[in-house]
Order: sequence, then C-alpha cells, then structure tokens
Amino acid sequence: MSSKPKIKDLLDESACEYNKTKKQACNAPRPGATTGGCAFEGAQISLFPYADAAHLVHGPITCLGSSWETRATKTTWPGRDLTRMGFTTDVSLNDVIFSGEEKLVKAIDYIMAHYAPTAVFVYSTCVTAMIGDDIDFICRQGAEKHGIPMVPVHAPGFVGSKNLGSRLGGEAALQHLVGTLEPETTTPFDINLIGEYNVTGDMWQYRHLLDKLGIRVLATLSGDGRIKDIRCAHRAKLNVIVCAKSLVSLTRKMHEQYGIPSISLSFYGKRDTSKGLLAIARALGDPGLVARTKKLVAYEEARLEERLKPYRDVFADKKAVLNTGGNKTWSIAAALQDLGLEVVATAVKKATGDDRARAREYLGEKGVLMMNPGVEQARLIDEKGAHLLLAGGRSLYTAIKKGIAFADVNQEKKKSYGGYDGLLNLAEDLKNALENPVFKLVARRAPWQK
Amino acid sequence: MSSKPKIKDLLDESACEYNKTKKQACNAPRPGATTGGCAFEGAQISLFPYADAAHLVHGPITCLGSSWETRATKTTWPGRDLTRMGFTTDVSLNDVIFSGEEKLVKAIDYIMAHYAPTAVFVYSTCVTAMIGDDIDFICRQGAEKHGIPMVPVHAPGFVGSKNLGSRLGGEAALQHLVGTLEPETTTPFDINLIGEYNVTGDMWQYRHLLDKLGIRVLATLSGDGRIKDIRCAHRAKLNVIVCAKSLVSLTRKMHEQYGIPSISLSFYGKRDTSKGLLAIARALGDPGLVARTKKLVAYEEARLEERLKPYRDVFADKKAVLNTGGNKTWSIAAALQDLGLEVVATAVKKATGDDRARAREYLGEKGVLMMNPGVEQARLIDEKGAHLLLAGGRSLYTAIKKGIAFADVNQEKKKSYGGYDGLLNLAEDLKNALENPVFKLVARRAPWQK
Amino acid sequence: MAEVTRKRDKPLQVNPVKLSQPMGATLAFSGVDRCMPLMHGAQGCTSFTKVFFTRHFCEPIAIQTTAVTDALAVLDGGGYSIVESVKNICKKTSPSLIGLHTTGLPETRGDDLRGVASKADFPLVYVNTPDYEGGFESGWALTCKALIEQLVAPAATVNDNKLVLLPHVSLTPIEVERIKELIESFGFNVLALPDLSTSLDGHLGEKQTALSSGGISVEEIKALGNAGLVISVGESMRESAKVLLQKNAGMRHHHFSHLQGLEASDSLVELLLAETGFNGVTPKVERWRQRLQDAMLDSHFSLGQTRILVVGEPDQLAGTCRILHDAGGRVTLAVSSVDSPQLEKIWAKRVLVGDLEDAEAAADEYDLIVGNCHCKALAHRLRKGLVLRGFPNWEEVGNPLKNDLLYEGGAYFLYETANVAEEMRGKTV
Amino acid sequence: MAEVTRKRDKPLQVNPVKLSQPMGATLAFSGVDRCMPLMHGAQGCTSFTKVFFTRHFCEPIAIQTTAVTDALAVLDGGGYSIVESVKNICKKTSPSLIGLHTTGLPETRGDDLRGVASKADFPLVYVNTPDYEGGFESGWALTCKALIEQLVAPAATVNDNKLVLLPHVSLTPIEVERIKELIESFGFNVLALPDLSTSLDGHLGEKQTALSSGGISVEEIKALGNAGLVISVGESMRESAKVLLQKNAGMRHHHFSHLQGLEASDSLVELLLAETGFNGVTPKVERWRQRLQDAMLDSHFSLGQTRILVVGEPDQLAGTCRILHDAGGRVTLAVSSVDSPQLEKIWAKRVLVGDLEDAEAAADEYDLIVGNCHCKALAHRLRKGLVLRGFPNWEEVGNPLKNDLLYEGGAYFLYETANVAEEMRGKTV
Repeated sequence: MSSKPKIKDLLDESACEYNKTKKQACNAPRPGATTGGCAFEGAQISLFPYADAAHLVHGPITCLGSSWETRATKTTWPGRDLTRMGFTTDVSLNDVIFSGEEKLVKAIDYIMAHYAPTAVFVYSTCVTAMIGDDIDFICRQGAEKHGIPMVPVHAPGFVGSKNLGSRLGGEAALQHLVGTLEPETTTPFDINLIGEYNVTGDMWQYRHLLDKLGIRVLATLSGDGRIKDIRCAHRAKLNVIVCAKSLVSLTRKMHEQYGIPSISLSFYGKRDTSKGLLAIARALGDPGLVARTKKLVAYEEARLEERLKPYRDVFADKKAVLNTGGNKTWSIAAALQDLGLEVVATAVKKATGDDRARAREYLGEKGVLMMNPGVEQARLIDEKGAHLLLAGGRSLYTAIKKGIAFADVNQEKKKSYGGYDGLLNLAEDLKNALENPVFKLVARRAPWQK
Repeated sequence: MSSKPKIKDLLDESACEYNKTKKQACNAPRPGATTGGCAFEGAQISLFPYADAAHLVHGPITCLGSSWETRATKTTWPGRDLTRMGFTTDVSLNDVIFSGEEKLVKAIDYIMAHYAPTAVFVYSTCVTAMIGDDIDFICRQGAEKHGIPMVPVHAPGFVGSKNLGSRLGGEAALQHLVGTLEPETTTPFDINLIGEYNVTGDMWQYRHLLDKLGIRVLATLSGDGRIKDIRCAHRAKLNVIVCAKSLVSLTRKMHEQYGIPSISLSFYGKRDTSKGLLAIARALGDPGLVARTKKLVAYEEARLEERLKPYRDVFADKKAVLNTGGNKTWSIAAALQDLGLEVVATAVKKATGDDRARAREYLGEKGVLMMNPGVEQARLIDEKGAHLLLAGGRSLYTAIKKGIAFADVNQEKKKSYGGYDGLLNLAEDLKNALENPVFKLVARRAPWQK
Repeated sequence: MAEVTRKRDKPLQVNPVKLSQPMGATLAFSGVDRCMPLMHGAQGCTSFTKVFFTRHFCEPIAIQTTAVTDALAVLDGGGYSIVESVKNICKKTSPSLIGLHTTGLPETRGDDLRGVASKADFPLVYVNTPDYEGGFESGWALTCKALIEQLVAPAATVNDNKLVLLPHVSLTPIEVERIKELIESFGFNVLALPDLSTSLDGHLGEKQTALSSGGISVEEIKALGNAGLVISVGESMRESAKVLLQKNAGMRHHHFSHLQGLEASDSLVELLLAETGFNGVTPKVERWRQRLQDAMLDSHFSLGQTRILVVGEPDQLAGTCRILHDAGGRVTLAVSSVDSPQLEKIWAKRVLVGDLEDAEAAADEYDLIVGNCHCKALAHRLRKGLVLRGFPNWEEVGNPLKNDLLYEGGAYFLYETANVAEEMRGKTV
Repeated sequence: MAEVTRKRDKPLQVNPVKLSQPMGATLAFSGVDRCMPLMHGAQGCTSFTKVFFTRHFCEPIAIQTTAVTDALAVLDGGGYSIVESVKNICKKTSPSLIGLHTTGLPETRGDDLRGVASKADFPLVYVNTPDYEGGFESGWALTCKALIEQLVAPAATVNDNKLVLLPHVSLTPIEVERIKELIESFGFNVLALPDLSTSLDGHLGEKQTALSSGGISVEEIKALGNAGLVISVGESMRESAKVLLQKNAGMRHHHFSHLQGLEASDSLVELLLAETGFNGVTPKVERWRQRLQDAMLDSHFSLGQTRILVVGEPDQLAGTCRILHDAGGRVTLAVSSVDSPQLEKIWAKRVLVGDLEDAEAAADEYDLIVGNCHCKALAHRLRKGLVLRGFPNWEEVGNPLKNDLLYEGGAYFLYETANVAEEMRGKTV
C-alpha cells in the first residue's frame, strides 16, 4: 500500500471556497513564467520545524544543498537542533541507474547511529520519485528496525507548488503520526496549532498568552513542535489554523476522523491577534474562558498602545503603499493600520479571492486594490502622496526614484512581527525606514550627469 | 620632608658590581642617539602590576595616552583590573601656569569615589616636576582623607632611563608601603618575588611549583601583586630578585632595614628554572626543602623532556644567532640551548659586564659575542651556516636576504616563555618560525627585476 | 603534497558543502549580458537557486524555469515546456540569449536537449548539467564550454592584443575585474567568459530588468575566436580553454591553477611581461607587490601558529590553501565539495571530499575556518575563528567585493585572516 | 546638528582617547622622505611614540630624541641638546631634513626653538607642540604649517596642473593614495603634504634605513609654491592651506571637511570636473560610485537599526559619522579626543569631548562602536560590536590599508560595519 496521497483530491479540496475559480492556476505553472517554490519545499516548510526529528532528503544535491539553514524556525528543543542540519542522500548517476534504495537505507541507519532522532522524515524528490525508489517500504522497514516513526513524504517538486507541498507534508504527518500515541493527560482546553512554523519566533509572541488563559497547546504542526506531541494531536478539542490556507484539508480530515473542529485565524497585528485569541476562547465554548480572554485582550491592547506611543508621531499622517502577495496583502495592511499608518493601496494580483475580500474590508472603499502593481504603484505613490513603499526588492528602485522610504517585505526577517509584541518590532523597523536618509541620498545624480 | 630619593645614590648603587665602568653611560643618554624608555616608564613597569591600586599619572597626555594598555601584566585580582585602565590629570597650559595641584587633588577624589582602589600611586612627570607640584603633600593629605596608602612616585622622565625608573618605583614602594602592615600569619618559607611583573603570566609558570614545595610568596613587587601583601613584605625570610638587576638597591635596603637576605635568579629556560628553584630552597636553609626541591626539579625536567620530544627533530643541528640586549643576551641563549639549538653567536653590545660573562659561560669558547651585531650578524649567518636569527624587527631584512628563519625577540608577546612550561611555548614558536616558508618566499625577486 | 581522501564512505551528506551543477550553470549564464538563464526542471530548483543567489549577492537574480510538472514529466520529453518557456520569456523581455540548463529530472527522463535546441528559433545555448553528477564548479565550467562550442565562430587570424580570460566559478566579481585590470595594464583588450565583474558586482543600475545586466555580450562571445591569447584560471576551466583553442589554430593558451599568493601572481605577471616584451609594470602593481610581501611578514607570526580548515570548491581551495601556506598558515584540513584533479595539488596536510560533519569530526585539527556561512554554526559551536568565503554567504553583505587575489587582494586576505586568528586567540585565552 | 558638550567637568582623563600633540608632529614628519623626526624632550616621550607607531603600523619608525635630562633640563635652554642631537644623528645617517618638535618639558622651560633653529647648519624645520596643549590632530596640522612656512619658496607664477593635497592626521596611507589617484585621474600632478601613502603604507622596501623612507621630498616641498590648486581635507588643515596661499597670490584653495560618503565624494569630483572642464570620469570611478550606492542600500536595513558610538579625532569623526548617517546609521554619540570647530558639524545626536569612561557611562545609548583598540575592552565588557578605526590599533595588522574614503572605500566601510552589526545582533539574540 502506497502512502502517496491523491494529488487531485488535494487540489480539489472542498474546504477552499475560492478553489473553483483558481484551480487551473494552482494546478499548472506556466513554463518560463513561474516563480515560487515547489512541492518539496512546501513539504519541508510544514514539517521541518520538528527539531527532534531528522529530515532526510532523498535526491540529488540541489534540493537540500541550496536550501538548508535558510529558515529561522526557532525551537526550545534541548537536544541538538536538527532543523539547523542538512541530511541528503545526494544521489549520484549510479543511484539513478541502479536505484538509490540501498543508499537510503544506509543513510537512515547512519542517522540513527549518529543522531538518534525521535523520528525520521524521508522526502522523495523529482529524481528519486521518477526512478521509483520505494520510500514507503524503506520507511516501514526502518521504523520496525529502529523502533521510531519514519515518515515517507511524497512531495517531489514536479507535483506542483509550495502550497501543495505543504498540504502533502500535512497529509504525511496525519497519516503516519497523528493518532499513534495517547497523551498522558488531557484538558478541556487542548488545542493544536496548525500551520504555525514559529519562523523568527512568531509563535512565542502569543503562546504565553494562551498559557495565561489556561489554553494548552497539545501539539503543533509544526513550530517548536515535538514528534510525541503531534502523535497525540487527535485528542485536541480544537485545531487552530494559523494563517495557512494550505492545511485546510488536513484539518477537515481530522474533523472527519477525530471530530476535532477547526478555526482559521491570523496573529498579525493588534486587531487580528485580539480577534484570534477570542476566536479560540469562543470555539472552546467556555464562558469563563471567554471572559478571561476579553480581559487579557483589553490589558494587552492597552499595554501595546502605551508602548507604541513613541512611534505615533512618526506614523501620523504617513501613507503607505503595499505590494506583496497572499495573505500578506491584508495581514500586513491591518498591522500597518494598527500602527497608525494609512494604507492607500495594496497589491492583490497574487492574492486569492478570499484575500482580496479581506483586503477590501481593511482598506475600505478609498483604498486601491492593485491588479497590476508593477505599473500602478509608482503612479499611486504620486497621486496619493505616499511616504512608504512596502514591497519586494525589485521595487526598491521605484521608491528611490520617488524619493520615499522603502521596506522590503520579502527581506529575510530575523525578528518576529507577530502578536502584540511583534508589532513593536514592525513599528521600529518602519520608523527606521521612514527616518532613513538613504532613499533620498542614493538618488543623487552623479556630478557628471548633471 | 620630601620623599624624593637621591638619584645619585641610586646610580652609585654599590650592589651593582659592574657599575663603576658603566656609570657614564647609565647616567647621561646621548642626545640624538638614544633609544629606550624613561624613568617614568620604568617606575610604571615596576608598580603597575598592582591591579588593586589606581595608577594616576600627573602630567600631560603623552605619558599615559600613548602607553596605557600596552603591557599584558596578568592578575588574579577579582575586582576591576586597574592595570587595564588609564588615569591621567592631562595637565593643560592653565595648569602649567597656575599649578596642577588642585586638579590632582580632585582627580584623586574622583578616583576614590568611582573606583575605590586599595591604594593610589601618583606619578610625577617632567612637566609637573618642573612646575613643582607637591605630590608628596597631596598624597599625604589624600591618604589621611581617604584612609588608604597614597604613594608619590618621583620618576619624571628627565631623571634618566627606564632602569633607573624601576629603582625609583621600588624605592617608593619601600618607603611608603613596605612595613606598614603586619601579615596575619608567617611561615618559615615566606619569600618576596622582586622584579617579577608577571608579564604574559610568566610568574604563573613557576609559582605553582613554589606552592608545591611549601614556599609561600608573601608579597611580590609586583606581578599579580596586592597592596596589602607588599605592605607586609618586611616579614619575608628571603627576597628573590627575578631577572631584574635594577632592584638590587631595594633589596639591599630591605636587608639593612629588615635583615632580609636576597638572591638573584632567572626562570628562563630549563636549567635556570631548576637552578632558581634550588637556589631558593638552599637560601631558605632547610635540608628537607632542598631535598624536596631536587626531587621536584628532576620530575619537572623529565616531564618537560618528554613533552619536548616532538620538537627534538626540528631543532637538531639547527644553529641560531641571537641579537638582543640586557639579560636576554644569555637567558634566551640558555633557553635555546635547552631546546637543543646551537647558539653560535649572541650580541653583547647592550649588555652589562655581568651579562657578557654569563653569555660567555653559556656559549662557550666557540660562541661569538657580537660587539657590533648590526654588521656582524649577516656575516656570521653565512660563516656558521645559521638557520635562525632571533633579533628585533629591523633585522628581519637580514634574515630574508639570507633566506633563513627569523623570530622577533622584541615582538610583543602574548604567551609566556618562562619556567618549564613556557619553554614549550618557545619551542612551538621557534618550530613555527623554522618551518615557515615565508622568509624564503618573500625574498623572491619581482618578475620585472629578473 | 596533501594526503587526499577522495572516496566518501558515508551513504549521505550531513551538512553539505556541495552545491549542484545546474546552480553553477545559472551563475555562468549570469555573466552573459542580457541573458535569461532557463533551468529545465521542476520549479523548485529554480526557486531555490534564485533565492540562494539573491541572498548571496544582495541583487535580483534573473532566472526562469521550464516548470516541468507531474503530468508533463512523463510525456513531454522536454520539448513542450522548453518551447513554451522561450515563448513566455520573450513575451515579457527581449533577452540576447537564453541559457538552457538541465537538472536531474529531465536528465533522468532522457530529454533530447540538443534536438529541442536545434529547433529553437531564438538565440539559445544549452548545456546538460544533471545535479546527480559533478557540482557547482563543473556546472559553471560546462556552461562556459557550451557557450564557446555553440557560439564562438571559428577564426583563422588572431588579434595579438585580444585576450580571453576563463575564470573558475569561485572567483568573485571584483576578483575577475582585478585580473582583467592587471592584464589590461599590459595593453591587452581582455574579455572574460563568463564575466560576473560587470553583472553581479553589486552596483546600482539605471533601471531594473528581468535579465542579467552586465557581463560579456553575446556578440563579444561570438567574436572570441580571434583572440591571440587564452588564460584559464582553475583546473575546472582547462576543458573550456581546449574547446576555445579548437576554434582557431593560432591561439595560444596559458593555464593557472589559481592566482593567490606571491608566486602565482608573479607567474601571471611574468607571462604578461614575456608576451608583451614590456620590461616593467605600473608603479601601482609594483607597490602592491611590496605590500603583499609586507603583509606576508606582518601576518606570518600569527598564521604560523594557526591551524586552519579551508572549505570550498576545488579550484577555490587551491588558491586559498596556497596563500595561507606561503605566509606560514598551517592548513591541516581542506574539505572539498567534490572530487577534482586539483585536489592533489592543494597545499594542505589533508584533503577530503566531504561535508561539514566530516569537518566537525576533525575539530581538534584546526583553530580557524575559512569557508561559507554554513561554517558559522560550526565555528560558533567549536569556538573557532571564521573567515567567510565561498558560496553561500548569507551572513554578510558585500560578497561580490571580496578580493583575495593577486598582490592587492592577497595582502588584504592575509591581514584579515591574521586578524581573525588573533581575535580568536584573544577570546580563548 | 549635534548637541555638543565641549567642557569637561572631570579633573582627569580615565581611559583616554586623546593623544598628544608631539605625536601628531612625529607622524607628520614621517610623511617627508628621508626625514628624521627629532622630539625635543626627555627620552621617554620618544620611546613611547616610537613603540606606539611601530605597533600600529607594523613598521620600524624613524625618530630621535634630544634626551633632555635632569641636569640639563634646568641649565641648557635647549640649545645644547638640539645641536648635539643633530650632530649625533648625522654621524649615522644623512637625513634630508630634521623635524624638530617639542614636548611639554622644553616648552615649560621656555626653550627658544626659533633661536636654536636659526643657528642650525642643517636642513631643519621646527615646530612648537607642547603636549599640554592641543592634541594629535593639531600636532600634525602645526607641523604641516611649519613645513610650509619654513620650507616653501614664495612664487609668483602657477602651474595649473600642479595640485597640493593637505590631508588631516587620521587619513590612512591608502586613503591619501586614493585621493591622489582620483585627482590624478583628472590629469593633475598631485603632491600630498605630508604624504604617508608612500612612507607608512606597509611595503617591503629594498633595505632598511634609520630614516623615514617614502613621503614627499624636501625638494618637492620647497617647490610647492607654484601649485595652481590647494585642497585641504579636515578642519585642522585650514590653517596650513592659509599659510600656503600666502606663498603665492595666484593659488586657489578648496576645502573639504571630510571625504566620506556619497555627497562628499561627489563634491570632490564636482570640483575636479569644474576645474578641468572634463565632462566625465573614468569608467572605474563611475562604477565605484554605483557600488557605493548599492552598498548604501544593502547596508541601510542593518545600519538603520543600529545605534553607534564613534570615537576619535574631530576630523575623523566628521567623515565617519557622516557616512554612517547617510546609510541610516544612528550615530547617537561621538566622543572626540579634543575640541574643534569641526564638532558642530558632526552628524551625531550628541558630541562629547571626552574619554572612554564617558563612553562607558553612556553604554545604553549604542550597540556598536567605531573606534581605536582601547575600545576593545569596552566592547567586550559591554557586549557591543566593534569596528576598529583610528589610533592606536594594536589589535590588528594591516592598518595602513584600511580605506573608508570616497566611493570605493565608502562601499567597503559600510559593508564592514553592517556585517559587524549583524554579527553582533546574531550574538545577542
């Protein structure tokens, strides 16, 4: 029996309300006109944060060689942090011709002998999928031999996008880990955090608040996660999907199999963080908890406002243009508004219908939803008198030409912008951008061009 | 009553057997043809290692500004290491005209308020000595006010050389510190280490051996020293002068005043370290101690030989030319011989008669004592077929021209060469020099010069 | 010279140093002006590569993917996705060249690249660079060879003033520029293939395009055949030189294993003096040689007591180990990403084709590491000094301007390394 | 701009940054070829100075002392020891010039330097540089002024191609070289006074002499009077320019506070374009400007979140603070060794004439330090990042080659500083 999930089923995921109109785009990237990661990358993203597990990439060197140590997914795991290591079978021509299975088996044995992880994820990749290496069998055998879970992850790059890969990663966890262990204790307020990868420590911006409220995070997929916890995830009372549409099918299945309801929310910006906490409390259905949460939210918002005070003057009357994609389209917009900036436009070219609706909601009628941001943003900066452009690196030149401040929304972040406290980090970075003289200065014409 | 010592007396120091013939040279540096530090520097050297005392330089900025943090004199003092700080009154034109005394008083108060040292040394310098600032009075007053010893050090640069300054520093300590406190306990094997400044931790290379032998270091002047210890130094049974001729008058006076005999020795190289330890044991006059010392020395020598084994091949049949001054003339030569190198020549131009006699002793009849090393060394390298030149930076070019290895004997050292263990550091550094291809390579002619 | 361990006895890479062949190809195409590198494979390879280089160079990187998918993977044979890609690329931009290079996926499938390319109605150079063979260095070298084979017009006459420089993959943009400058000071017109010195050197251009900007032009490549002299740097570039020489019997070729340190720099100058009959160099070159000599002496004491691990591509190791050795540095271990004939010539006590786990296992053999940013965690954990060199370096900005070559770069490199060594010793004391 | 605190309320210096006036004079004389700097005072001042510079430059430093002693100190009046010194120096070497400069001792005594010098039968320039006045920067500047006053021959005609550069004390040898190079690219014959770029740049000379080797020659100094243009860099050099202009009414003068960062570099180029009528610069200069622009952008995010302490001489602070500011660096505190009119123009939140104890007291105002090696203990204790600049730097080799100036140096400086800032943040996170 193969553990390969049915890709088509995942693409047709019924829980995705805008899916119908976008299926084609999701499905087939256009040759020569595609950006973004592949399914393998997506699968890694969703599973990699388990620092107590080894992540073994069965493929040639490109897949891991270029990507290890790229994601700052933080962990409290006291053992060696395996997310900061790279394991790959680095298959050679010989393996391609004669199969890489033997090498894979040996690689697993090697990892067990040297690093003793609590589980091993084995990722198939384009080449090893094509040559038909049977990672299901090898994982089954390995699990028996070594007495720990070994999870085959069937997300070779060619099956599709990063987004799809994340779903495939989730499926693998569901199929091989969830429900294989019972928790020592349970509480009425046990939740799973799904799709929170704790990048730059985002999760830690709100997790202490959950603790304060008596809400226990039973398991995460997969930020600061532990294998033994995700194995017990079926005993949670609620699945909380954090800013990750892609895992909707996973939670649907968990609902079907274990009766766990789910909610989807964001912890980005003040309002969404508050809403998110309240949504969890309400979903857990305890009036006392809801009351406590309201109190906490009020306290935290007041505390945040106090700490944002020094920034108010900097942001007052400042207008921003936002050019990004996906849920950032509205989540960053919301956070900017929370800081007191006016968001005059946001790009929705690479956003889903749901995201666009949300963007409209946050920006109001006056706000511009840009369908062709590359062309529109320069014009809008002039028209609206914007002071700040938030976009990817290529748009830097637009900001310089207009002499306004720029913030790279794709810049590899080292600090978290999540939760209440993260908003302070965002405030600090945006203040630094607005006050930075570099954008005006660098636009000086050379003396010989005058 | 002034605490200024009589310079002439110090220069005429009777304990210096070669003094008669060298008086003139010691006394008056030749304008335009003088190298080496001044009395102020010498005084600092001898007193600075007290890390629990503040060293306040009363003068313009040159004296301290260019010299602080230049000496790696190590300490175990658990408080803030005041040897790594610089304090100076930085006198201005105004002070020169109207006296710097008020400033000095305030500076002392400032130091007491901010750093609470266990003593303050106040160094006069050329300018403040010339304008007649009364540091004796100010120190007396300060000591009364703050209840700790304040030591005026009268060694302005113009009185003479570094060597003389060291004596003046010693005099200041003797006059103001020694005998002002009684030790809590005494032992029959209490000694003072005089002239050991623990540069790069030299003292720590043998101090543990003294501990093992039951010899207690009551006080040091001044390596890793404490003010309270030097105040008790008059109760020692023996003064041990470590490689420092300059402090002979100090120990003579301590002999006269407190009846403490003294011996002079070196802890440089295997043989001298062994000789030194035995000399101390013998001087303390206890047969048991002498026997223990002999045993320890034998053990340490054997241990050293074992650890030197890997170097034997490197040094076998290697010949060295040594161009340095003072006691290094023979002490380094001895250490080199201990490592198995042949010292074919050593410079004695800047050595005392005593040093020359010792050099001859170590090098034997075949060895050349160079009176004009600048000219002789190049010739001797050829004649003797030397492999290594140890000299000051300027001689590097000689080594390169001859294509042999070079070691800078004046290079600011970061590790100790003292005692048995230090010899291993020396071995390692010389091995690195002998094996370094740079000396041959750097001499390559440029392609356009061929 | 060194004791070389070629054969890996491990069934996997743990914390790899190795980078893939297609990535080397991408970088090589980035040194051609207005080129669009097109990676043939699933979209992820391209995405990883783009992010990798963007972060290393702090520059937008031009690259596209044929985005081979599941369904097509089995059926297509490559033709469709390549042709579609070219069409889609040309809708948005007008590249002077499309640089088609493969990954493992189409190679496993056995795509007929040559066949597809021969039918392309667009300037296109193709190269087979499966990632289950070779590595970063060979991907670059194969691409350079393909550019020559497929573009350079055969010629019968030579222009003695024209010189082709073939730099290996690990030479930084500024290093290529500095080699060109030195050669130009002898009156040559120098063309580097590929030429990152004008494309990825980190300069603020007039405007951003989706293509590489700067580098050698396609027209220039086509006309390389009449160059009088070819200089290749790095073992990996020998083959490129060979195919270039086949374009014109009158060309002459000189090879340098590397250009680091006094001796190698002297050799290049010596050659140029001999070729031109000049009897001297510019005062600037002369001065920098004296400065390198001084740097060797100033750093020798520190380096002489420092045991060093160098990590990187074979051609990079050759130069770096040599200059360190010359100033007394004790290169006790060199970890190479892949095998190469260069390895035997490396001035190190031990050379190992391996990964950072191997380096970690040998931790007590060295005090200081020269290597890429993956070595940072290692250096931190083991309390070693670290000089960041090679791909990737995501920890620092300014990578394109790091110059370790010839007299000037050598001086700076030795000073930097000696300073890191002292800093490290200061910490551990 | 900044809030400037000039008046020191402390009766002492604790961990001083300040260096003495005679030391600045010594260094200035080291920029004159075959000069023997002769410090008039007790032997220690000279010995300290020699050791100080030897360790900073890793080069033997030529300097002698008049070795004033106790007995002589009261009686002599300076004449004897100076005359004796000159005699003894000339016994061993044949300097082209003796550079006589004082310390506090003979100044306190009131030596008549001019009187003694006027009777000297040897080329000698004298300058009064008591160490109880001014500091390092003024010592250098006074010496430069003295060299001009006492050596330069008045002239009536000007050579429009001849340009005199007057650099302040904190410009490194390579920095002076790079300014000269840029100006030379406009066709000028540039003479720097003093010129460390050819004396203390760290080159292995043919043989060692006891004199300075390299630097501007005495003959060249004498003939400076017919230069068409004078460019002074640093507030401290204004006075030197003024006295030079008195030698020839036809000379023109341009002043630059500093040459760090895009704007200052542009101004110099602008001036040179205007003076020459050129309508462009070399491709190299053009390229480096684009690289500096890119470096500003690449480093702005890191520097924008970094609060910086800069420590040094006034003219050094002016340039360093400005380039950091331009790339977004938040210079919250600049600690100056001495007072200067320059301080008002410094791009920092707060400027303080002070010492490292003052810097330590303000520890929570900054994350990163740019300063000399005395700052190392501070940085270590307070866990701050450190970029080593200024005198002394005994922790590193290669100081003469540190270039922070103009387009190229600016790019490297910003990259280095941003990298140190990130490294520091990586550690503290």
